[in-house]
Amino acid sequence: MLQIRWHGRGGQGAVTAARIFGLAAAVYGDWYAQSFPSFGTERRGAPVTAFTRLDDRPIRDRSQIYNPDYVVVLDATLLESTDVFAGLAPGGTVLINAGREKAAVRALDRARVYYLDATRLAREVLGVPIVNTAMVVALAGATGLLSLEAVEKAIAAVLPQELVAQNIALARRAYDLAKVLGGKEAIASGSRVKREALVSAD
Amino acid sequence: MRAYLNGNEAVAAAVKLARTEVVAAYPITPQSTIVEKIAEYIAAGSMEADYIRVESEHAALAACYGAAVTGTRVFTATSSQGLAYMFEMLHYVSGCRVPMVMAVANRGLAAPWTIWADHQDAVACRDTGWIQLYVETAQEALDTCLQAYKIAAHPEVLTPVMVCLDGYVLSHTEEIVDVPDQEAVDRFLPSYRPEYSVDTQRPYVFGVGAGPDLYSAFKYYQQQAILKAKEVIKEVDREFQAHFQRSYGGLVDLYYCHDASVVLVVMGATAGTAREVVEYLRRQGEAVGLLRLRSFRPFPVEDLRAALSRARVVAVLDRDCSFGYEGVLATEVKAALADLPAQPQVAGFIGGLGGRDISQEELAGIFRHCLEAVRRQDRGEELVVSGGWQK
Amino acid sequence: MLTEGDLRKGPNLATPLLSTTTGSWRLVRPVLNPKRCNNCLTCWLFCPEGCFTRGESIVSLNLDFCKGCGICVAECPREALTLVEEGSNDARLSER
Amino acid sequence: MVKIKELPDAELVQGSYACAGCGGILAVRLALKVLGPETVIVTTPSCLLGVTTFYPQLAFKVPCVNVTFPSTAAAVSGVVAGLKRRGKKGVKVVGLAGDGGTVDIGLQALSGALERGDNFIFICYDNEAYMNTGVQRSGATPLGARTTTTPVGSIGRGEERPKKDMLGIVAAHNIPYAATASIGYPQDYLSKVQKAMQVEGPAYLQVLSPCPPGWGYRSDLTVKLARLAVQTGQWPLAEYENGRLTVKEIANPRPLRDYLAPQARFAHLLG
Repeated sequence: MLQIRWHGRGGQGAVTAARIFGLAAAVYGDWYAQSFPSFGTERRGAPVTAFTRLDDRPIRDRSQIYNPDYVVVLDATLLESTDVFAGLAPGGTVLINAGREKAAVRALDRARVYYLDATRLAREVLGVPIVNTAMVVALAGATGLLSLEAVEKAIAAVLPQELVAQNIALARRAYDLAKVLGGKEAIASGSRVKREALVSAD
Repeated sequence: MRAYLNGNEAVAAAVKLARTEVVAAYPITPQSTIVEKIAEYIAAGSMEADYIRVESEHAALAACYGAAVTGTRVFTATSSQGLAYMFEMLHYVSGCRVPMVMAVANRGLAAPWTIWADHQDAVACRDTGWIQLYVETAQEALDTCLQAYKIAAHPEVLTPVMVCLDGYVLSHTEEIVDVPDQEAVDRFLPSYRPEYSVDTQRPYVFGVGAGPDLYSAFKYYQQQAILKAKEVIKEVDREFQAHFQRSYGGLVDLYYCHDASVVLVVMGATAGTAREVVEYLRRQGEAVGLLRLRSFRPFPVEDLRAALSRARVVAVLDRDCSFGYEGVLATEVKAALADLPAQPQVAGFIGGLGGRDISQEELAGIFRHCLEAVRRQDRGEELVVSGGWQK
Repeated sequence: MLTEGDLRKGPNLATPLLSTTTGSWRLVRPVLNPKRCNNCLTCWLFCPEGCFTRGESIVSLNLDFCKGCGICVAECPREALTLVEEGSNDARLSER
Repeated sequence: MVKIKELPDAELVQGSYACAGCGGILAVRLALKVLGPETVIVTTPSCLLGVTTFYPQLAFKVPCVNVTFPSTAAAVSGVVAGLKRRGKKGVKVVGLAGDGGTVDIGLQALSGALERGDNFIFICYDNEAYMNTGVQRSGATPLGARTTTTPVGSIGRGEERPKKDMLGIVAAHNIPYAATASIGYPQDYLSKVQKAMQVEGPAYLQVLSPCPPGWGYRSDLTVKLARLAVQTGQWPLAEYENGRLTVKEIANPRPLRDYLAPQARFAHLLG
């Protein structure tokens, strides 16, 4: 099972990102998926988390995600207030919406940290700094977990009609950048699902 | 159609597919997105129904009752405080034998104020005469709503049904759901027309007053009807399987129970997490099993006795508490097993209150605790097992 | 008496259904003097139980549901109605 | 305007267990003469429910839907929607409740239904206290009236607050029609029922319905007191229509004593 945690602020679309990723994987890809927000009321501006699980068999686990394999940060300012690395699984990957490497990011032995300036990209393509679709695609592209086509279909299914074309244009730009990001390190190569202990400790 | 829906969206899809005619509901977290979705369907013209925008849950159920006695298929949804607010109407609806379906996105009751999942809301309505079915997945939420309409309107049942889904854990979690075709649903669930309804040509009084003898007689037959629902729930589940190739076991859903020395009993979505734990422990050679109680009312006492008679310890995980005693389900399971020749020990655990996460580790801990008691007995000690509270 | 079939369907019953008439509650009864009645219908209108029937020239009175409240007597503008005690000679006379 | 002579013979409620001289059952009987057989009653635990729909004495000849005390108007909305879905046109849905079931516990549901604009008539038969439970005060109990919860004693002087302005409350919902009436003035009352039937949307009627045991008077005085309440200025006959409130003027009001004196509930005021 692969577990993804999305960090954003209320109104930035982290919950929608989790859903688009799950939908792309489950309906337009060949995964089983599950996605859910951090349970509770979402207040604009407040830190928000959302989650996506992927597996190659039906997902039955309903417990919270404590040890994500991937963390996506939609807003780099969160790094100052939130421990976005909390519980990150060994060998995990972090994708941050930022233009340059943040000094604030503490060194992580076994994690890969990628940066993509999705805000600039979104401003260029959408005219507004809404980055959730770009970050969905960036994760898909950097990891190779999902095809661009699957994400495009999910975007078309989830977003309001009038936003679809622009967001697909944004997705294509982000995907190309992300493939470079992932490079040879792309995680999708080899076995894509870890089958380790289901219960890690007593 | 393969769709990616959360539990609430799955319920809304079922309500539409059932060709529900009248919906009356009041918003409450985490139910609201069910009725928002239904309102969207109606606004878009894809569902033909009247949506009554009531000013409270009490009114929601009263309006549903009024619509139901005219012979229409009705639906409402609520949660927590809203369900508590409906309490007196719950009795009216079941007492008048009005078939209807209500989705309950289970949530704890204040105080302290909470919006998160537990079963206190619905369990506290145990004795209102409603059938209560608890689901494990979004798919089951959809399928159970369709089944519920059929169960409720069965001429020998005529009893309203609550379809209970864990708040957030199911209501707000998206997953793959197969949404059946309208034609297939129409074949399974024909339109609803009762034997009599509000009709000026054939006037009826709905909910007459009754003196002590007659009251007692009506209540006796109400009890017979909900007991009859035990058969009907199974029958409808089988019929559903014939139409849609999916089944949920009727009243109880058994997982590795047949040779288990320790069986965990749960309701709702926790069962999914528990399956992972059972599978893991089985791989380690432990004889553990899971019994998911799907129907809380009617209470499947015969099925429980059959499934649990060979267990040595039955762990019951309640997401509720009968304050001053113990978890409600624990009491009921004990009572159900009370006079079995080899009576298993029942250990009651209370957890998952107010949205407290029930992790695999915690469930594994419960199993190990009970397995240890079994091992002590194998070493010649008396079988004693204690329960616990996830504080 | 209700059948098992009725009971099984819940407390929803065809109406009207009257087990008794309420005339038996009456301690006093109204007596109509046909000579004084001009068919103004005041009694017909105000009788809570609907005991009066309109006729060509005068009303008629059916006591099946009459509880003897006396409203008709109090309201009759021509004093065409009087109250008599049930069981009294006057009451017996009015039965002829 | 309703013509009394043209009212139908048929009695649509008969054989009830109402007290002798009950103003409430008279109000309902008269209203049904205008409403006719294509009517559905929605009512709630009250005197009316107790005396008309208690097995084995079912007195209505029209369908009757009983519901919980706070819910009359909410159930009305459900019946309206259900009949619409069933394609049953021309059936009048009438909510019937006493003053407690209207101005107190039923107010929230009524407000909701008025605000939704559902097509129905709500008739409050106002006997100015909770009579079914033994004459406890309600929000409609008039100033000074003795009830079992506003008793008269060395300190208590009966009800301490004036009657709730229910007509003002319903009119504030901007509904097409609302009125007060008295069973003492049947021509006026029934014409208002007719108007209520004719408007599109919600209509509200509050009809004064004296109660012999609750008010403490001889049963034959029911209609007289219903008239005296108007004649002494205690019960204004008002109408809210097209956004305007009109009140029938009483040219030569009678002394208040004439209304109060026959009623035990006011005996302490007259000394």
